[in-house]
Amino acid sequence: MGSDIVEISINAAKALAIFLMMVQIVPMLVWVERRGSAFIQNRFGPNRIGPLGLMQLIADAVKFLFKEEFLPDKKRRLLFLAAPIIALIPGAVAFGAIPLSVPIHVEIFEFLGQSWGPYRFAFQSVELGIGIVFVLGISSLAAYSILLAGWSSSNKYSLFGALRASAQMISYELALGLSLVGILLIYNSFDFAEIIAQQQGSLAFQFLGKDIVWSFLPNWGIFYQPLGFVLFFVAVFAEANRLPFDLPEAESELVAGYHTEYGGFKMNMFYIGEYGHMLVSSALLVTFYFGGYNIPFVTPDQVLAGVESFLGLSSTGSSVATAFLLHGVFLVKVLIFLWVFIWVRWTLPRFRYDQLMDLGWKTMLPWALANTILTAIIVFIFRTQWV
Amino acid sequence: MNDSFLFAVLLLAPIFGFLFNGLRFKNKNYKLAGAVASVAIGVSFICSVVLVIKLVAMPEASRAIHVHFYNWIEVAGFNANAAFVVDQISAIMILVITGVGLLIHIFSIGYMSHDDRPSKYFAYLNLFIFNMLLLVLGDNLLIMFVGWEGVGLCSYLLIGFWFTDQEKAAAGMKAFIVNRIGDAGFLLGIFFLYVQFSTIEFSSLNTLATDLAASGPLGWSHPLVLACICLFVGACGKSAQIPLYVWLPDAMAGPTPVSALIHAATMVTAGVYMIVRLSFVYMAAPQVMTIIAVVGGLTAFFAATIGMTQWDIKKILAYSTVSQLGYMFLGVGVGAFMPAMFHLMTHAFFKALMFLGSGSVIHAMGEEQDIRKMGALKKAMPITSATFTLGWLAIIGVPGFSGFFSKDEILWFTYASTQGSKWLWVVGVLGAGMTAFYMTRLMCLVFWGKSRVPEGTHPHESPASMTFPLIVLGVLSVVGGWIGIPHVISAILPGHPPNILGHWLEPALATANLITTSAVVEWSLMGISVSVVAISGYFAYTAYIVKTDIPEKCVKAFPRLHGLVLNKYLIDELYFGRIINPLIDISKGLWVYVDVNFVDKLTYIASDFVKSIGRLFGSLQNGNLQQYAMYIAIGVVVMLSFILMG
Amino acid sequence: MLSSELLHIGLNHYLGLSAVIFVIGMLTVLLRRNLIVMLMGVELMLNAVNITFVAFSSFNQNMNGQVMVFFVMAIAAAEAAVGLALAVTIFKHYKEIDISAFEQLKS
Amino acid sequence: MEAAIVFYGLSFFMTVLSLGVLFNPNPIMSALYLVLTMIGVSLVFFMLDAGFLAGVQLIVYAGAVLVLFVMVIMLFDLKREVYTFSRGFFTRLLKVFTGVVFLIILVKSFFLVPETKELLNSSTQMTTKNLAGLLFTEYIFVFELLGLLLLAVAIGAVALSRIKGGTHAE
Repeated sequence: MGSDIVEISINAAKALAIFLMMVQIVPMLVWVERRGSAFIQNRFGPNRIGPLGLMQLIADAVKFLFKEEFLPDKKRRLLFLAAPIIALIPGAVAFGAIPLSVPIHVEIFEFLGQSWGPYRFAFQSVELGIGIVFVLGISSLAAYSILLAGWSSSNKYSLFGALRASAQMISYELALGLSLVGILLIYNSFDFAEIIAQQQGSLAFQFLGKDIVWSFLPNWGIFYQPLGFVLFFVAVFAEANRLPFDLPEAESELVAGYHTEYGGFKMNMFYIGEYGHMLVSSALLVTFYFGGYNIPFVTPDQVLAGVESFLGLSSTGSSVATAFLLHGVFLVKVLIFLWVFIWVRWTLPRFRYDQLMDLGWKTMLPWALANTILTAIIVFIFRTQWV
Repeated sequence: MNDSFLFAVLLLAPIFGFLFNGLRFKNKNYKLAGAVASVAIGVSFICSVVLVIKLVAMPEASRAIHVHFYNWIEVAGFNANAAFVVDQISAIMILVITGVGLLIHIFSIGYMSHDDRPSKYFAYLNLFIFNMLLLVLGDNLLIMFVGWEGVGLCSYLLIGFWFTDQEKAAAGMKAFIVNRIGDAGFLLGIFFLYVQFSTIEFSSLNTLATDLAASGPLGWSHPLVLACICLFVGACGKSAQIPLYVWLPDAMAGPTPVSALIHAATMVTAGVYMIVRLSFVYMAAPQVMTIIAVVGGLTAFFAATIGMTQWDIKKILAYSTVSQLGYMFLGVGVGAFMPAMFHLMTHAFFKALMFLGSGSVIHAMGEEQDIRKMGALKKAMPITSATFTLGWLAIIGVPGFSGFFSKDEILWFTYASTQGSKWLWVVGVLGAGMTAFYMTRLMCLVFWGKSRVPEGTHPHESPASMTFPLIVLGVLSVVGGWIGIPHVISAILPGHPPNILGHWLEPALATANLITTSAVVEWSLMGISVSVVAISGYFAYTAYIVKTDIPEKCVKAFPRLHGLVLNKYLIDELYFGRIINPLIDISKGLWVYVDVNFVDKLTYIASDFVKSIGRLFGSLQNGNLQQYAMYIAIGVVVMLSFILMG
Repeated sequence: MLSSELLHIGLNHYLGLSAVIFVIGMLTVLLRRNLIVMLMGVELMLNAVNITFVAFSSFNQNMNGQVMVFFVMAIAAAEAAVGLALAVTIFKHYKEIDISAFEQLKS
Repeated sequence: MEAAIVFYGLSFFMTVLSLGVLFNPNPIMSALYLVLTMIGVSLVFFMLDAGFLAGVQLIVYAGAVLVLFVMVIMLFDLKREVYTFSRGFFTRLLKVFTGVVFLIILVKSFFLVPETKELLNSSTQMTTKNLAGLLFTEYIFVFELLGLLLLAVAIGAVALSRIKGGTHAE
């Protein structure tokens, strides 16, 4: 966590802030979803309370908090109550492991008669060398909240929803993991920061020992892994149980799936979990395929130099300014993807369950394998010193 | 070419043919089966020829090609290698086996054209050739024994080839069982030899035996003498000598080419070959050689007498074979190893020729074997008749034909060797006379005289695939003898042709001491035997062509003697009455009284005991998985504590 | 007495933890009647062994132990798949998942 | 000091959780305890500087294998068991006794292990790259064999669960 009181307290505050960021993005997303769907379906959506209906969120929150609690029989109560809380955990923990911007470097400074520093604060809750494996591992735990919710509800629709959800998540986790292998092969690392660092500047790669630079394209992962991107994108939808893969809560068949029996704030927590999942997915998409917090064609060092010369701040100040600037870039990219999630939801119809499984096992998995092998071959050819 | 490669091809080509035909044994395409089998043997034949050419190119004293493939058995000092050798003796054998075998394979293509299991037949035939090659090429007694058993097996399979016929199946079994007696002797002989010399390799056996013999005469109970007796019992079984000859006439139940190949040319001579192979060992046991000579002479004589009375063409030839084998044993018994090998070779030619000829006749007559229903086939089957005539001239020993040289050589040794005797010579000459009689009788009744062919049968000449081997064998029967001309004859011939065979075999064989006699004695002995042959041949011609009532008169004059001979001296009946049936009775008694009442009860007690213990421990095995897991855990705990305490 | 021996976490501490978990897993297999819970006991045992592997690997700076853990995981996954398939089959037949159902399979 | 606190806390929770697997009469609760134990094992791996294995442990065990367990249990809709433990007082006692003896022996045998070195935190040898290197060179044959095994298991599991019987009988 840190070596002295300042570092520890700042790190703790940082972790809390990132968790709150994830929680706070949910109401905004709910608003975007409702207004966005209305826009797509050519209606108004909630527009009465506050400007543009923004106050609707607060009204909803208040309503959720004051709703009557209803619980199933005693035997399953513990799990019934635990399920929504568990739903929050994977998204929150996983989001904490993703770097949201460049680390901040703080020079030595005097405070309360003591000398502090120098410090290096990463723009994320925890820094892990094996971040990708960690995120995949944590998000694979998401199935439990749905399973527990479905089972402890003592409701056959809920149980069906839960079973469907877990089968679906296990099936698509395979394609998800395999589609990432191509990225791992190309960037040679499990570390998010390193992957992002390799995506800065213009598209540059080695071909048979020669350096080739295409200055009209940013150096993003999608240009190296187009097929991997498509597969990952689809798998992420299935993992987040979003349309067109929202079979666990298909209202035409299962009332509301696993959260049929949930109401009030508990249901809201499921929403937070789902949107958290979307947030993590978008962040991963951006990190792997769209350069993370990098501004296209520009490296973070160039940004730092520009900020220093333009604003004339101290080194600590310019580091902070650069970090927040790049964080803004990251957020913009993530928000674009969040909008894509919502856009897709209100555009595509739902799959049938057998179609879902066929797609997962018979299409995604083989293509992900093919992508892996193809990437391995190409990487081998390009990296080998043939002469 | 590499020696081991040549050996491998020589041995494996027949195995390939066997596998090819054996794995598609239900196929009825006799042409393909026969072609593959013949080509396989042809390849072997070519290899044999190459090997013999290489052998000829080697210096005389060390003419032998040894090949060692791998160590076959290695147990506590006992060592048997998969090693093979070609020397002067086995060179002749492989040429005969593959050469005559090739001709007989070709003959079989025509002969088996109407059979419904030709693939099986050719597979067996190829397997036989392989085993026979093992037998003659083996560098030690154990390899030879493997081949020995293998040819026995093939012989059994082929005699009983038409096993749907009860009699033929029984004939196969008889051959197998009689051979078992001989094989037991052979195996005991190997054991004795190993006990004595601690080796089973031929070359070292021969040297060691010669050394042993030099130290003085050996008693009857010496292991070497016992070994020689036992091995001779084996040879008796395989080569159909008294008292184990009974299977060979019955073996004629098999297809005729099989009779020609196995029961005339190759397998039955294995006993002779074995004794020749171990000639130095036998020379160390002269008393056994005397036994062999007496047995051979008696066999030659008695088989010939039986041959005079038979009516079945193949039976006559079979007894003739037994008789001729008797001559070979007479030869080896008196130390005439070279002449025995010589006779073995010429006999292979002319007897194979005659069997194939008889096969051609039987084929033409529609599976008829009784010579009383033949006659005057000369017109219908000119080639068969002509070639058969050559075989006839060879076997009765007409001067100039192959049989004359070899048989005469044996008789001369019988007379002149220190181990021979004049009485044996007399028996031999009488046998030769009878041979002339029954062979001439056969010729008269089958090819000459008046036709007694029944209505409806139309004898015809056989196809080219059958006549071609006949012609080749006919030529060989005539000229085969000229490679072993005795020196007295060569002395008067222009250019003094050398005794090629004798010269060839000399370094590899032991030789008997001969009494020094003058050439006059030799000429006169030859003259006596030739005139005996001529007289009896003329008598037979008279009796069966000119005055056809003579045989009946003879039969009427000695009815009991004729009956006895016609029934083969009642030997089979004797065996059944005195040996086989008592054995069966004793076995039945043992079964009913001893086995059921005593042995079985004992085993029941043991099995009941085991059963009750099993029931006790079976209760532990109650199907409860967790208890099994507990046993495992307890076992692990016990073992770990032992390890930690210890 | 809080000796430095106890506070200094060494190899033996990890091995002790794995031993405890292993024995609990073993007792689960031995004592529970539910087939699926028995399978869970097996998983516990496998994981206890994995802990020893990784502990030895880390303390001896030898990577081979971790490779073994990798293999154990793969085999454990396979074992769970087959075990659960068997459990499903048994359940279909006997309508219960008690291990004693297997006793009826004996002849 | 911190390491000791973390280790002892983790060990305590893992022991309690695995005892929960053993004693809870409700299979679903057993399974959930097992999930938590697995997460604990993953943390132990993390403490032992085997981060990659920790992640794989999460993905494979917690994320896949135990989801299957929970799913199967839910599918069967197993109730709280009346008879949780196997029959026979004596047998039970013997089993527990065996377990305890086994534990004693195991712990005793650990002191046979020679004195261990310090856990080096930043070793150059213990990277994921080296793990992969070993896996694809020295152990490549075993690796391929495992692939075959998994294929066979996949086929076998499908075949087993397609057997008709019980509710699916015709």
